[in-house]
Amino acid sequence: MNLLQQVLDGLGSGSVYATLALALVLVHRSTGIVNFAQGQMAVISTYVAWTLYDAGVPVWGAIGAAIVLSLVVGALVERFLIRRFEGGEPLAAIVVTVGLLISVNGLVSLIWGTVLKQFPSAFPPGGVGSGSGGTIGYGTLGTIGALLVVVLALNWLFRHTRLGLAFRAVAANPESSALLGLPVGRLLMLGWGLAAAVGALAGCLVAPKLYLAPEMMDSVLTYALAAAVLGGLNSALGTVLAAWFIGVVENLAGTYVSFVGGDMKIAVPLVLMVLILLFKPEGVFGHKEVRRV
Amino acid sequence: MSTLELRGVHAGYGKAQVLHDVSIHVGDGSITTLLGANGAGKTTTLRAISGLVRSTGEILVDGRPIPSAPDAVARLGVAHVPQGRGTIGQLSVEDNLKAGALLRRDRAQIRADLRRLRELFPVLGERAQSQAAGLSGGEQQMLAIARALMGRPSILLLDEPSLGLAPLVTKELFVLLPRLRDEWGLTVLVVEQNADLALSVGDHAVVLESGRVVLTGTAREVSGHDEVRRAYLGN
Amino acid sequence: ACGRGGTSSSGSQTPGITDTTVKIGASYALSGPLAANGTAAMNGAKSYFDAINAQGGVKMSDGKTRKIEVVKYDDGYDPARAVQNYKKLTTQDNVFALFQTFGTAPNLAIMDSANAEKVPQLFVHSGAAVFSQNQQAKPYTVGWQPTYETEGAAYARFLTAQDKDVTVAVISQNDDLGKAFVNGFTSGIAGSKVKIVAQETYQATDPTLDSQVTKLAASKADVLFSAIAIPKLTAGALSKSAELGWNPEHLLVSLVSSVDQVIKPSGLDGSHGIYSTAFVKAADDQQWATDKDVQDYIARMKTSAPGADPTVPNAAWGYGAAATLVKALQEAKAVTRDGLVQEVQSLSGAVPLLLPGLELHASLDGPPIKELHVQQFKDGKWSLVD
Amino acid sequence: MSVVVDEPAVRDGGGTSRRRHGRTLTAVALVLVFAVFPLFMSPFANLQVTLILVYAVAILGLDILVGWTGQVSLGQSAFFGIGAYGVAAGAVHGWPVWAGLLLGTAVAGVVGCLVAIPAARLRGYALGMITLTLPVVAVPLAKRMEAVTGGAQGLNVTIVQAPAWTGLAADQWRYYVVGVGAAIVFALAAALRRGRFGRAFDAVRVNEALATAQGVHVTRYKVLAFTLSAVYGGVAGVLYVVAVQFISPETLILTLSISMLAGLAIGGLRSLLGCVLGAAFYVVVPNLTGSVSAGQSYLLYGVCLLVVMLLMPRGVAPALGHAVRRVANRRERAAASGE
Amino acid sequence: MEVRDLTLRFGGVTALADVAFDVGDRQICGLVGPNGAGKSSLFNCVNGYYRPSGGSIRVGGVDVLSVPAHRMVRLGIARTFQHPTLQPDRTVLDNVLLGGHSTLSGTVLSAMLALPGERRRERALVTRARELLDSLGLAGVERTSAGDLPYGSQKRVEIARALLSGPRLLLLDEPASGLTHSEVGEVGELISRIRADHGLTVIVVEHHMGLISAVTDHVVALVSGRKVAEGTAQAVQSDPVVVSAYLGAA
Ligand SMILES: Nc1ncnc2c1ncn2[C@@H]1O[C@H](COP(=O)(O)OP(=O)(O)OP(=O)(O)O)[C@@H](O)[C@H]1O
Ligand SMILES: Nc1ncnc2c1ncn2[C@@H]1O[C@H](COP(=O)(O)OP(=O)(O)OP(=O)(O)O)[C@@H](O)[C@H]1O
Ligand SMILES: [Mg+2]
Ligand SMILES: [Mg+2]
Repeated sequence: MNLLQQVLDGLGSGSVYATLALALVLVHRSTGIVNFAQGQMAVISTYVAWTLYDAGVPVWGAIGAAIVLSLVVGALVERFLIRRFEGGEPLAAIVVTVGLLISVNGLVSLIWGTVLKQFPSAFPPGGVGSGSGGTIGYGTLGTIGALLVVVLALNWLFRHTRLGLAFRAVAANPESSALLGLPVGRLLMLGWGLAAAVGALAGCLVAPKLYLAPEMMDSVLTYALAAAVLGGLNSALGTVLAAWFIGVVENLAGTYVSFVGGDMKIAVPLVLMVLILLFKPEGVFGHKEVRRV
Repeated sequence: MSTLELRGVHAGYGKAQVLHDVSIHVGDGSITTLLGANGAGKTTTLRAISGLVRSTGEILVDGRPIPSAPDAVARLGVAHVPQGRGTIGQLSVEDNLKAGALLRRDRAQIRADLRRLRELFPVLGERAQSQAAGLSGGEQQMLAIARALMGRPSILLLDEPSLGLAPLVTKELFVLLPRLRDEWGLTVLVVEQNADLALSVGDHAVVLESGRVVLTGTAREVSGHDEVRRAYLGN
Repeated sequence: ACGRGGTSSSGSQTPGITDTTVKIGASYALSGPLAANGTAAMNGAKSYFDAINAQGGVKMSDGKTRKIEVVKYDDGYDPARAVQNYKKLTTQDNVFALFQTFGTAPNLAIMDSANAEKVPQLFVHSGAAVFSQNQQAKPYTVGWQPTYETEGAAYARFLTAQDKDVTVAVISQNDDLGKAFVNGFTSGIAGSKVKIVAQETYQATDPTLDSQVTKLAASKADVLFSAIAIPKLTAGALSKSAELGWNPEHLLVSLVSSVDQVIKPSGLDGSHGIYSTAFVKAADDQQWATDKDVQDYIARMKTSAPGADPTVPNAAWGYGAAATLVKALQEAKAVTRDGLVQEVQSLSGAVPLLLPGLELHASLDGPPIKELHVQQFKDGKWSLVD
Repeated sequence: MSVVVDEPAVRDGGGTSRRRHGRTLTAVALVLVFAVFPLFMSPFANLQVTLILVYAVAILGLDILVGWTGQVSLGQSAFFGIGAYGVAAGAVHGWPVWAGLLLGTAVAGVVGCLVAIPAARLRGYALGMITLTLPVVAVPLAKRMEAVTGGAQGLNVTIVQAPAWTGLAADQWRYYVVGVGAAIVFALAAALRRGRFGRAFDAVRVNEALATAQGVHVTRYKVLAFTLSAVYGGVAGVLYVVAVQFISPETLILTLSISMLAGLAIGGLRSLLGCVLGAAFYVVVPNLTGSVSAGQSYLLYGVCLLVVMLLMPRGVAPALGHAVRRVANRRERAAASGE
Repeated sequence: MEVRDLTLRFGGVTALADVAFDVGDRQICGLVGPNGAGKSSLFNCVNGYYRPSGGSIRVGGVDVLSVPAHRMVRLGIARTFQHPTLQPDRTVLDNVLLGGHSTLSGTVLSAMLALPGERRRERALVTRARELLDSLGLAGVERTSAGDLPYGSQKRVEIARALLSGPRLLLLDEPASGLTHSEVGEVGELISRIRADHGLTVIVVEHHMGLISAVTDHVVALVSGRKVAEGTAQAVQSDPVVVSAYLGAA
């Protein structure tokens, strides 16, 4: 029972990592940047949803409103902050997202305080399975379901739509894309907006489990980054699988390898990730980039 | 069909002034050749037109001033094939071509154009699924030209299209240009070192020296000019 | 010091003291993962000082009444920044004493300097024993709350007193705090019928403790001793155990005993027994609803830090520690740093919010508060059980 | 369009001799100011400058990796910690400081090299992820290895006391020790940057195929950069213990690595001055914002970070250089037209 | 240099198939062929960037396929790239100095300590680089950022960089592309002069037949990765396969 339960728990926490990782992948895929503030942006979206809920809006309505709002705010962040750093030193863009992370964290603390809030679950309480055979909560199941929907939507968007092609072209080479008449600026904004929207959904899905606080996503970020890179940074499905892999391996190692123990379990998936990247530097689901002189 | 006109254009990079008072008229449906030595400012001229370098003076398409953002210029129907690598290396050959047609909605026509360009450059069909970065220098050049044509532009800016192309392909390209001009109603401004060929298909020619226009005229007039013969034609 | 002409404040006995004010310095974690605790501690202390100042200030042994001025900085729980704050407070702001500096590592980082420079580092906001067990050597550093070991021992006493066979599962943070709780607990149960059957650790940065709790649940222990120092993780651990159908009695450390921050979010109702310890009266405990101390505390928090939650233990501790400082200032025979430290080392008597039966008992080998009581969460509130 | 951040490798005489003269004067003046600074400033100011130099060394190490060679690392805080624990643990066992320095930097270098050998195959974000592992693993490890590290409580040490003959206070002496240490490692890095190694690192960053074709062994240079970067991180850690006299696992955390990256970007890549300015930002700004409002200092810090980056996307040092050059040019032109 | 049975594949694409030819000492050999024939790939094999799946390449008797790519320069093999590949933010002089990387010795430590020997060697290299820039007509732009140069000048910087390594075998990939007619002539003279001054063997890929005819001793034609003709420039240009696949009927 312990084994099964650990696997289920791993899938649960893996799903938490995956939700944020998806937003990271979305930004990377559409603008070529890794956004360290993604989690923090998700947190503020979740606070907005919480505030609406607190004011009497039904859960799903609150979440929906937060998602829409995040779409707009994400786009504005790209336009007025990130835009200046696109095409420059990659480090500058990364550091700007770090600055954003710090500022948004400070802003959240200023507005909502640092004590934690209870975010309502959008799914019924309880779960399936029994105490002796392994249980999985409806909340986790719901998160997994939502994840799969997002993955399918993203895959469809990037693989089969003109918008997806435009995103890929702009991320790869903005100047060339501009010469083709693609509205580069608007596409970049849309990419950030969509990522912020996915982030908002992620925040609202995991908040009931992690409890809403300004630093809610900080600890998730490490895992989400690992999952995104392991999944190849471009593949939505790869990212989710990588996140589950990380969640499950971490739990099993923490449980069955006595040297590892609970406090070091995070090291195991990271070290495994390092090993995997060594053999497949482009990530498990990434594809190799052709380089020429 | 469109006209392109530059009136007293100045442009440069930072402090360095590169173009001085450049005026060029590219008539509706004409093929105009831009000649000039290495560093004369030919590339800068094309970049100024498509908004990649900031310029002062007037640049008019069909008599209207162009917008300042490159993507907006492109949406006016101005396609620019840059010098050197103009492809998106991470995308497949096919996606590059499709990206060229992203602004178009006429699916059937897009497919027809695609077929036509593949006939002209068979390698683009053979290597449809390859990543563009893997193509040889000349193959990438073909892809860049084909991709620009996929947008069905009304004005085509070509920056040394023959760069890295084999002689045979270069010839075919210059046979194609007047034909496309007639069929698709293109107006072409082409920078070309293969002056012989370019002047033979072109209607007009402009010679640039140190950022200044030193000679304009019909292709025939220009190719008859002594200086031009010596420097660009070798006879 | 060369070229400094003796302007350095170290050695001076009365910096920060004017006829009307006494300046106190503090460094808290107001950002980063411990911001909630740091902010609460700061707010608690502020509400007490504000009240005293509103009454005119502290009357000190030289007959003058001084308002308390607190200079505080954020250290984000970074020892290097704590050291900078220390230097800034002692050499630029020229504070009279440090008060309630927050957390183990930041306090350790400044302890040596404070003692070398004879700056009182009073009532540090940490239950680590290092700050109070050896005041002969480090007289200027003084703790306040009971040590984590003491607290661990209190749970042990509570369990052994029942004189039943009890199996215990333990989860603790992988640092000095977790270790101290567990050490106190382990020595307390030695030779009794209480046995530890499973033990797990976690990192403060873990997003959830699901895996650890699942592992502990397999032991089916009667009691889960959660030496977890982070409210959301405690809440998560409580609800995970319930989700797994494992319903042990829960022992929560006092740090995370807030009803609003931990128990309500966990969704548990206490029907299987949730215990914690306390040495101050909980603001949400109904039995103190008419208690003057608690009423004052809640009212003062509301004025000084509107929006802050008075049920967070750190806030109550900050309030109590502030009261202790005020008491020490009042009673100090000499209005000097050494005078204050001497007074602190012999402090005794009551301060607001301490549970009935608890008083200050200063000594050179421990903090002034040496005991805690076990309380149980029942009917939506805490009540003392011993 | 592109701004040359680096000084050209070789400057010829002629018209620039006046400028060079001015530069020497400026340098001498700066050194003088630095030398007498601690004699007149408060211990707090001294500590701040000392810490700035400490972090500047760590950021310089990062610059060798990120700025010169174009790799990303989130692991610098781990090397910083190794150096710090090296000297602190040595001091606890009664070793002299130089032995701790050697131990700390050697271990940092070896670990850096070991990580680099596999990591050199990667680029961009994948490399960043590998290095992210370092602090994430280092923190619990430091807590566990209690015998060496003092566990979660860390190590309090008393090292680098001012010799009595100097008559200096502790903060002043530490300032000088750290100052001299930082000056040495900065000079070494500057010399390295000027010659063939600097060019080779640049080539690796710009285009690996190009570098290879010029005879640069790309992997070896990446490993070299990584190792140097780790060694600099280790040296910075040692200097940190000199300045703070304390080390605990809280110092190794990922946040410090990220802050160092931020400092690097703020100061400006491939610039020694940039490393110092970035470190100054990291040390001074939180103190300033803390004075403005203790509760909102973090928010203000983040806002400052954004504002500086928005105003100077390439960093403060290049922006300063640009401004100085503009003024100098204008003056030269004025002088020329006046003659 | 001897090339034997050289074969190179990328997935399904065969870039080179059993290519074999010789280039004599101090010869200038032209390499021509349609786009995608494998000319650049051949260069990439010689200088170790691609690893062919079969065949051998010997330069001066050394089997270069067993030598790691970064050692090629030390063996005396230098190249330019089809698309100018410079460090855009560095000065022209710095770009050229990079070419001298393998001629300098010294360890990290000696460089960090700026030992006198280190500095002397560096100065000598700078002097040589300046001479080269002079002889290539680039003296005026040595402190310009390389990225700001026009296309044609960038190609010459590449040649200077390659020459600074003191090669015995120089591989030039389309040195004349993007140049005007008269400039092409200058490049032709330059190549002949380089051979004379530095005494090296040159292989040049070029689509500009005039240049090929003017400077080469010997031409190899590739089509779809196979050698289809070899001989003097005249002979190859009149080879029917070359004409139909590459030159087109005049
Ligand atoms: N990014 C830039 N920054 C500064 N100066 C530049 C930049 N790009 C080009 N220049 C300068 O502008 C001038 C004109 O360059 P341009 O590229 O337009 O020439 P061109 O005629 O296209 O030459 P080529 O035939 O070699 O392509 C040159 O002197 C060049 O040095
Ligand atoms: N890295 C790579 N990945 C995939 N295919 C490649 C790669 N490099 C070369 N090729 C393929 O090998 C063939 C030969 O390419 P190569 O660059 O050698 O041609 P080339 O003769 O130099 O042509 P050009 O005259 O156009 O430069 C081409 O079909 C090209 O697409
Ligand atoms: Mg050009
Ligand atoms: Mg080629």
